[in-house]
Amino acid sequence: MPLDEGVRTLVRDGDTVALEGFTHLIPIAAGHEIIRQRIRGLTLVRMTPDILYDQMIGAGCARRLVFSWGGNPGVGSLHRFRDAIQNGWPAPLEIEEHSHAGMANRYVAGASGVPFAVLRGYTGTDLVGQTDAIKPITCPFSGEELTAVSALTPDVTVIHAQRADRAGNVQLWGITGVQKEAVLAARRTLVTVEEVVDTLDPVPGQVVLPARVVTAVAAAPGGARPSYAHGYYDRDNDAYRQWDAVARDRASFQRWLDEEIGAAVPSGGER
Amino acid sequence: MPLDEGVRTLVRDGDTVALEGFTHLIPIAAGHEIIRQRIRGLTLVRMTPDILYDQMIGAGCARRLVFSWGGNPGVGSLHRFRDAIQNGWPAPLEIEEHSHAGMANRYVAGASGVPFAVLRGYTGTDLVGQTDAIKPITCPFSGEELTAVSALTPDVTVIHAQRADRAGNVQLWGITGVQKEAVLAARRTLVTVEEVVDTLDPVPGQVVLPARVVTAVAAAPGGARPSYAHGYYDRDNDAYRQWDAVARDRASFQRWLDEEIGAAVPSGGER
Amino acid sequence: MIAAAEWTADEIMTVTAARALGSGMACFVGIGLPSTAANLARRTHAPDLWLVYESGTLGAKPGHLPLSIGDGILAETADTVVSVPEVFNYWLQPGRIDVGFLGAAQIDRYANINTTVIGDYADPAVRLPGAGGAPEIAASCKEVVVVLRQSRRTFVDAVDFVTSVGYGTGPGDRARLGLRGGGPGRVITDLGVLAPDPGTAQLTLVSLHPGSTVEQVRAATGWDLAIAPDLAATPPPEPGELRVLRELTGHG
Amino acid sequence: MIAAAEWTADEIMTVTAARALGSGMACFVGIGLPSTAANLARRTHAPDLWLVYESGTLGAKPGHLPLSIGDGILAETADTVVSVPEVFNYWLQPGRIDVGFLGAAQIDRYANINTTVIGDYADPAVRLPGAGGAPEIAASCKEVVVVLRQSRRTFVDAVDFVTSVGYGTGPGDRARLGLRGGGPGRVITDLGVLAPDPGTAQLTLVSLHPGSTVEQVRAATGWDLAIAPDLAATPPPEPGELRVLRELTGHG
Repeated sequence: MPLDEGVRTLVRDGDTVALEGFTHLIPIAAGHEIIRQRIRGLTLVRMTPDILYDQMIGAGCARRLVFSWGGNPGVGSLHRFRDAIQNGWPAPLEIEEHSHAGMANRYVAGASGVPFAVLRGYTGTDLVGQTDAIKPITCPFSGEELTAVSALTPDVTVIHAQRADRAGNVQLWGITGVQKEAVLAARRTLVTVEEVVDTLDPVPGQVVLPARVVTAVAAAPGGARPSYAHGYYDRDNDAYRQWDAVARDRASFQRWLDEEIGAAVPSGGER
Repeated sequence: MPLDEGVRTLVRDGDTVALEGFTHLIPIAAGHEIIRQRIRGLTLVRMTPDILYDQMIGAGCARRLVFSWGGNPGVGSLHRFRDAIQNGWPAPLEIEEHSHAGMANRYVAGASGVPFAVLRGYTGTDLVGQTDAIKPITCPFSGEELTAVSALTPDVTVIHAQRADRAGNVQLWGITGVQKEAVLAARRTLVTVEEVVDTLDPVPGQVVLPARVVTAVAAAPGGARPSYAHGYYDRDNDAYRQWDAVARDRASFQRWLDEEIGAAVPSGGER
Repeated sequence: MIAAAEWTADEIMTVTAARALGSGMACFVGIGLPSTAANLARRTHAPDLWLVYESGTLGAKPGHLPLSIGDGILAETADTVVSVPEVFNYWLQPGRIDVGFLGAAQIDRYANINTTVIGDYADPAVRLPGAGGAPEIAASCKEVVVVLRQSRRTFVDAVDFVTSVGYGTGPGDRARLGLRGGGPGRVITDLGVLAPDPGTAQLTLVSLHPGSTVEQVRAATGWDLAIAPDLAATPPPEPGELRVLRELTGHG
Repeated sequence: MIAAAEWTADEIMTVTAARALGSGMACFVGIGLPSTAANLARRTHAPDLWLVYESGTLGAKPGHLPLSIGDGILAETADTVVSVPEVFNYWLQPGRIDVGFLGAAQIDRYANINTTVIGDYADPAVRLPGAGGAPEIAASCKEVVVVLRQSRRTFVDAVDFVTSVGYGTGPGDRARLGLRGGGPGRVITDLGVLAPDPGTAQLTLVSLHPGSTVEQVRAATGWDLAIAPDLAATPPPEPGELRVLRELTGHG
């Protein structure tokens, strides 16, 4: 289905939405469509809320953010993310934060249909006290104390992949991150792809997501830019560097929103 | 290194040894070498102790068996396994048994460096009461009761793979079963391969085990027969059917042991 | 219509089991009769049946019947192959599988299943293969179909060992045990089809195969078997079904 | 010998960090200076250094410095690429990584690290990126090397937020917390190298970079810094190291 229809059908105001892709295959086009459709009150989930979530937060889509590292990789800070947390602009943003290992295991638990996962981690850190999603757990065999994290089960997971076939089977390769788990953990899934093909020729390192765990596929060639799609196009590192200047300032961000996305800042944005 | 040296160096009397391979890539040649070297008192671990463990148990290598399904797939029973459990021949065999899901998760916990794994399973079954490796665990978030299984950490894991390179990186593909986890869970690992090559050309569906988790590689072409090596040779289904007759009877088994392996039954075998 | 003599006990069990599968369903397939039934269904009324084998082959489309759950033909024809931990944790456990097939050495009135030992666990009369994937198939599939020949040896008042839970000790037990799948919906034998009574959760005869009688079924059951008031007659195997089945099993 | 003016603060930090890496070690690499240091080591004295990036690229051999931990060059040159859950659960957590590099916005005398907020968590003066892989790198690597510029702003008496644990509140804390890695073995700054005192677990100045003075280091530290009795002089960067480093960073 077309991307706008996919977003309209699957993403609703107030949903918990995970857009995943670990540096590679970030579903940028889908995120921009969410901005364009002015979907509001979202709990945005993502290990690395990089420039995409900077944009979605700045555009006022998010009520809450669940994440583990909020920076512009290799460049610096996310200024819209900061402005939301430090100054509540364009709206207050609740946060729930984790480590990467914690987030990854929360998706694994969600994908596995169990309410929690166990890891060595978090002990002694101040992360523990900030959320109910992290608790100690005692090994029933050794008596050791470890850490439990609660399962993540997004209403919708959105990912970008290289290819899908007409039956809706999805194929991605290169750095595949946490996408398999994020898809399997979700109630509904939207996958944008570089292309829809007749046959998914096997590729080394591939992850294939069977059609039955994919709610909708939308063709979106270039849909991961300025991140990249292994085998299709490279990461546009300059665009990541340039984002820093755009996002530093509310006015230049609003100009970007208007000109590049066609979505002016929401009314009530300026407080 | 040569297979006999690999076994001699890595497998010791009394060790806990996992030979894994889920129907595919079963390390038969390595198992036969263990028989030939008359290694004794082993705790043999394997999800599916098929004809290989039937042979090793019948030959008197095992003191204990940890497993989840002890049959000859598609054929029927394992007669040496039965004879050991029902009649203590050639030696009494302690057993610890699980479900496949339980065993798989025990390897996952071992590979992950945590002392237990959590699953939905076992509740209401009589498996629970037979081993200390299964305990209830309460979700610290939802209060739900689930099942914990203790980690498996073999002294040695032995697998068979299609290829290794000269640096000791190992590549396997097709049905890859639980081999990755069984290797990562072990203290030492021995990998037999169809061939040692200069470069591991990537193959769809491959699992690559980096050299640093492989203690020793031994070339053993055909080392999975009568199971199979995807891309090299097919499963010899007739050999599985024929094993039934060989194993049914102690005398014909002992003849097989003498003629095929060159290891007559241990003294004290007949009681 | 083909007369009863024209098919074997295995054939009517297999055909009846195959009919339990609808196109588009995901089916967790064990080796033997379940695999035959699933492949029969895929070749007849359920071309889009999605076969999952515990070896991690998802969406396998074997051109011939595999001997083991890990034959090469399964990997070669699958939509994708995943590891064994994944097939259990990511596919079976979360309830993504519609139907799971199980065999049994013993079954009781609450459809609890024994595939572990006959006799005492510590000193068994007959040691059986054990659990394999069965406990979690029984726990997590939306529906479980059990297939086995019916006799007083197999349909017992109490199983010697509960390998896989059906309805435990009665209504409400599955929920109490945290088993999220629906449990055994049908038990298909060589004589008929049994299903749990919605009130008592006890296996009840709901369909009689051509040529079988209620007395025969009762005589082959180790408890006082209830008979459904609307007892049905199992539709006999169609010639087309038998033809495909025999091609599959090499008895064509 | 090259005079101090002939290298920058980042360069001496990078070169000193690179020297912490031996050939054959497995190194968990974050982006920025750690990645530069690891790639410098691999091109000079440690050709068999095994680089693991948290994107799941194991044994990456990038031909140029990646901007992010997930650049395509890492996947293309890796021995294998695994999922993000696997890199953390199967590789980092069980202690398979020898050295992990961490940066910091703040560090305290027990080498606890803050990368989360400056100020109050609920109402921060400066919101930083957060934890990422750092807490588990700090928990599980055999050794942790921390690299950051030294000032009273960064070397503080108490961090505003413990993102990653060094030695907690003192000796024995790591064991009590179940942290199985060795903890921060070195803190490399633009002025010198600090290491935990074996008795007190407090960071102690163990090496002074060419051109730095003890007074300068003390003035840049927010607690009463101890000085090792056998204070060493950091060997200056070799011309070869600087040449390779500048090629890597494009400042050749």
